[in-house]
Amino acid sequence: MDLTYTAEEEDFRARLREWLGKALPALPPKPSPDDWPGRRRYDLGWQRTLYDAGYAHVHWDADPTTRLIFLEETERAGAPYVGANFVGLLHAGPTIAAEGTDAQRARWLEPILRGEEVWCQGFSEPDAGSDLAALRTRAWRDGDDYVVSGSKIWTSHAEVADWCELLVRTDPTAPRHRGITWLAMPMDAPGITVRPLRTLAGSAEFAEVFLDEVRVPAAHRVGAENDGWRVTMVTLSFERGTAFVGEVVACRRVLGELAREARANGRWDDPVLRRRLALLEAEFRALWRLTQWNVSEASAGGVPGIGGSVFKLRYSHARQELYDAAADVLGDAALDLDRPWVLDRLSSLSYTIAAGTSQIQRNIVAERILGLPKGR
Amino acid sequence: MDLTYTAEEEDFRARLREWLGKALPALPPKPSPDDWPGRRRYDLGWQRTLYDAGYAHVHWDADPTTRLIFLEETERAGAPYVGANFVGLLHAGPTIAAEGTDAQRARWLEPILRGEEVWCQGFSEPDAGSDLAALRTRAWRDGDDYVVSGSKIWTSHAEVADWCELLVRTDPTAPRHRGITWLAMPMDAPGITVRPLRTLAGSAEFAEVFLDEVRVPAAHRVGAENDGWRVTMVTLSFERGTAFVGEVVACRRVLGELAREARANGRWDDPVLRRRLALLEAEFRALWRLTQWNVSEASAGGVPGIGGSVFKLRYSHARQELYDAAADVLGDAALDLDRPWVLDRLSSLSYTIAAGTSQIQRNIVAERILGLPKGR
Amino acid sequence: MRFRLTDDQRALGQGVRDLLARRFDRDALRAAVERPALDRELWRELGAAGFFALRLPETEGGVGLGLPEAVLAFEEAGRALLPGPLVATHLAAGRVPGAAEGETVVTTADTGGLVEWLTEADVVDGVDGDVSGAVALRSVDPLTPLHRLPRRAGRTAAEPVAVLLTAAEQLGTATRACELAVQHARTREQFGQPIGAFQAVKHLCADLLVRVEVARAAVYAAAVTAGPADIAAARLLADEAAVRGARECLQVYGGMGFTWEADVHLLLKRAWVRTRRAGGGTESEELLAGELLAGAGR
Amino acid sequence: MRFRLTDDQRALGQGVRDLLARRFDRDALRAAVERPALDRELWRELGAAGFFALRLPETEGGVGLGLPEAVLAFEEAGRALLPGPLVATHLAAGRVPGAAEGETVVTTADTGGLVEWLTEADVVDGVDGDVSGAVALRSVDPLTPLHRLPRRAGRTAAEPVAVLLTAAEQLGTATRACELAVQHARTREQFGQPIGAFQAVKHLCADLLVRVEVARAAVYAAAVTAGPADIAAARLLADEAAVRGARECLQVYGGMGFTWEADVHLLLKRAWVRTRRAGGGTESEELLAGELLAGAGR
Repeated sequence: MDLTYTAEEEDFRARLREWLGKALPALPPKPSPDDWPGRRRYDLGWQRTLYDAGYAHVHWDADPTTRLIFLEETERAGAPYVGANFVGLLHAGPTIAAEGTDAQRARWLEPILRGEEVWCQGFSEPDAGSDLAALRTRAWRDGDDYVVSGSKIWTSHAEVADWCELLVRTDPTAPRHRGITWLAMPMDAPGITVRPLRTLAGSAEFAEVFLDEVRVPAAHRVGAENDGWRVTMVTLSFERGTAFVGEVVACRRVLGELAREARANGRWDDPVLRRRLALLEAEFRALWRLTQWNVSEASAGGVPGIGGSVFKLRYSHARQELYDAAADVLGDAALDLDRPWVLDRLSSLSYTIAAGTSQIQRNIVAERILGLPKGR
Repeated sequence: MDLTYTAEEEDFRARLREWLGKALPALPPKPSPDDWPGRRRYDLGWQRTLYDAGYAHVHWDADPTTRLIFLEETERAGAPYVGANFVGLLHAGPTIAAEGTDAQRARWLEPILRGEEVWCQGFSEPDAGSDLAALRTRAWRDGDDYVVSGSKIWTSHAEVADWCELLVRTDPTAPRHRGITWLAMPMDAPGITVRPLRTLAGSAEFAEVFLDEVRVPAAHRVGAENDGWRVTMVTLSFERGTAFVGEVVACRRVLGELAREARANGRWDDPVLRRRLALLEAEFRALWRLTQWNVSEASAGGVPGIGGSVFKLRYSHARQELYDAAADVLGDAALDLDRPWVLDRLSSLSYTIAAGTSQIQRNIVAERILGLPKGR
Repeated sequence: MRFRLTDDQRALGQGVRDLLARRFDRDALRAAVERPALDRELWRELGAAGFFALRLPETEGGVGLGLPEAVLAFEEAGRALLPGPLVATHLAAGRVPGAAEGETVVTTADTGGLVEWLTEADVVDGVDGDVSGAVALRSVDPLTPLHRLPRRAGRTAAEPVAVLLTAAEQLGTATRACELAVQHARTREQFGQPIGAFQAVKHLCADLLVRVEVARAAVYAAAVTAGPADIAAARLLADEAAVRGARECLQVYGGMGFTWEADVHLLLKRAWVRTRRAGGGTESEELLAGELLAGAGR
Repeated sequence: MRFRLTDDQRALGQGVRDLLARRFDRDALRAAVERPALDRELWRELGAAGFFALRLPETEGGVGLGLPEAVLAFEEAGRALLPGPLVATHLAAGRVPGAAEGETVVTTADTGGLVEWLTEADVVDGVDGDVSGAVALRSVDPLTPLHRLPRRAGRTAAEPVAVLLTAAEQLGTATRACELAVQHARTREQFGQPIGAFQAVKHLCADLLVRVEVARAAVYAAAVTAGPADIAAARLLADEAAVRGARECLQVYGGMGFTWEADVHLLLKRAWVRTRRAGGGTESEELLAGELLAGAGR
């Protein structure tokens, strides 16, 4: 067991840090949260900057440890988040890389890396959330096209995306997981309506996407027809333990800020609050170590594990605890949306739900790691 | 809503208190926990004392509020527990009263009330715990007798019982709940072996009972053959919210003692511990009020509710919290079995398991009160 | 001892529920979210129905009922998420002209700190009515405008009736959270069955109910005894039932619960606001600790 | 960064596991419960295997390994519920003659308080070896005899290595609790299927594993860094994983878990005993709080 980084890794870190020190001050001002075109421009601009500096590939080709360092350092330096590049870099891109044809890779990968095209994700549907395989958006073949009708939900950046990685049902008679196909849908195709979806935090980070006989060329299908479930899962399982690196680094910073705030406003003297923060410190130290553990295992094995469910179960809960503690530090100010941490507290509520509820994650841990039988 | 007692109820309480003041000092010394014959004598003696004073019927005929007062006052006064009379007074007796023939009632009820006969319960089996209907102890008819073979577990007072209320399977081909019969088995019948069952608290409060072709006269069957499940459930649902009256009174006393001990040893100055005890105070105040609520509802409606599951879920958890807090008050002494509360802490571990695990109770609450569908 | 609702009490609770169902149903709630202002007409209707004058003696033009009835009314208000400084106005009835009738809207500022509905209120109780220095917050609850006032003088103990009525509102909100969760669990299907058929969801709902019923017993009992320790206990349990209830309702709702359109967040945000009122958390805990120690000699 | 077991470390852990499976299997454990005495022969065997001398330099006759290897060995001891003052003897190796070899059994009395295995030990560390005034308790853990010593002088901070090795033992016990729960859930049938097919049981087991794995990451990392804050975090998480793990294992076991014959209670009782060792609870919490505040300026 070794927690020191190799000379090579430390070198990567040092060069990255130095580069960030120069690159970040040159960034344009951050757009406001509801300025979607501005956000697209900003996020793509940052991706282009990374590309030019040779860091664009880090999510795809780099060793997990290198990726960990990249995510840790960019978060520490306050660099922009992956933002509008999320789906392209972290899901659609890797899927195309793994399952696409040469022509598809040539068409789609480079624009993602260069920060030229934005992807969004059309997986969830109103009636297919935890049970994703229940999706009902239909597609049927018509000449060289698929014709798609249905609706998708929880789609980020739909307003400004160029492409949507879309799961559709092409064989309604097949078993649930069998009749699904993966398509790359151009977002400017006729028949697409995007409606912003307001969350309980008051913002419209997500959208609903309604599809009314949208034509998608069959050449945009990745993988075989009706093989979309496997195509998608290949990429989901690509996760190498780095999904939450930046967030854990950020949570540890927030915890320090909470301690300072509590000392400033006198609440630090309450042992109940102080020890609660101490337990969170223990928690996030451990979550950081668990991240390093999962990354090291992934580096060594090359085979992605499902330890991600263990991590997500604990982390999503810990994040909610963190912001509940923040509310106690703030006192009355916890009701003021203009104070730091208050909106984060609202956002934290989604963590035990999104990307697989805690209930689903516990099923996964119990059945796939512990080998307990599936319920009847 | 009224929390004051009627003049009649207050009168009952005053007379009971006065009587307890005289009766308790006349009690013989308490036998040691492993002196079973002594415990039998002591418990039956107390029951006889109650009988002579006119209090024996209180569990059967009294209004639930009167029963509440009886249980509250006897606990406060430190009167003996129901002990060896438990099954006779609180389960087998009411079952016979409700479902027995005139002859059966005449034979069995009076000796229970007079403290002359001890009953034990033969329901659970090693493979039929939460799933009681899975019981496999077999009985087949042979002339005027049933012949019974199998084994029972978690039987209290088996060593000194005269009778066992026994559930046996008389029709192995019927649906699970249909082929069960209720028998009164004399504990001196040949073929019965009683083996003490040691608990994690180190004591042998329970026993296993092995039955090897034990003959039970068919005249000892209560209710029809194969109707034993219904016969049993009639009595289980008799519970009128008074099952834990004495225990809640006792828990509130313990909480006060914990506060005093904590002040004496200095731990009261730790706000973490102090507020934890305060939350338990809130908890047990509420549990006492919930008891009064359930009893009042039962008094008014006559129809037993299933609010007992709500109460048990919360109470069993609260009791464990109480004794965990006791351990924190005790500090190092929490590891000393000779200190008060330490054995109680061990015993409290059974509360979320015995008489229906918390998991089963949550099913009951969700399905029968909230109307949620049964799982497939 | 008859610790259960009398027919009259049941009728009173139902009456308030019916009034609110008629005048502040889900559509009205959602309209209020988009345009948060006090409905003065509804306020007068509540006044006419005796909501504010409930505990005023009949000789003073009140309804002449007691704390238990007030608690039942405020529980319904909490269940409906009725907005406005209801507790303060109720407490001002008979003291501030027009409060009993719902003509005058009264909010309270205690000795400073958070003030609900400051701009909309006609009268501010506490801080000698001096609200200079009040700063508007961007309130987390769209249905509770908030200001912050500098604290004055030594803070006095919370008014027990206000603490109890807040607990009653929390109880109502917790009840609503349980109802919503159960309703969703019954109807929402995933994996080919209602999600309420899965033990994980089923048990969340059961725990919701248990917290509600324990809090209910504590709140109703405190209404009968009016004892400060009973009130403190009621408040702690009701705060928890409301906040955790709304949180777990959100978990049952899944993604839909995270949307603005679902009502779940309104329950949670209001419950959060109420936990900050005087008498919550540490204050009630220390009161109970003192009571526990004092009574331990019994 | 290669934060994973090396082949050597894996082999070392497996070696200790094999030794204990051979010399202290379940039968031996249950025999020890009925007749609690130190198995001196096993103790010497552990000494011969390097259990106590693991961290002593080779120049001093030790194995010359580090804290990570010691943690792995103590984790196995905790998993097997191996009795005896293992931590104290390990810490005394090289300082107290015979400790490294398993010939001398050393227990620790710090500055007073609880002392494990006082009567059986050959040497008592701390309190200048003065054990007058020691009073035997009736120990809750049948496998850990306890005495209580009057406290001396000002209490010093806990020795970090002792705190960490205790955490390692707790981790092992938590692991065993998880293994037992899963095994029982797989084989015990009720309602016509293994109880592990029910979500309620399944989710208990999942939570058990999560607590184990989080504690494991913390304990192993603390072994690598040897930092006091890392050790405090590891101890808090391992204590919780062991105590709650044993509790929830008992819940999965149901009635059988409440029997003396099942091993569950032995896990819980040992976990309880270890939580009382120096460095647990408040002590580690306050250490971390201080560290958090000090580092907050970073």
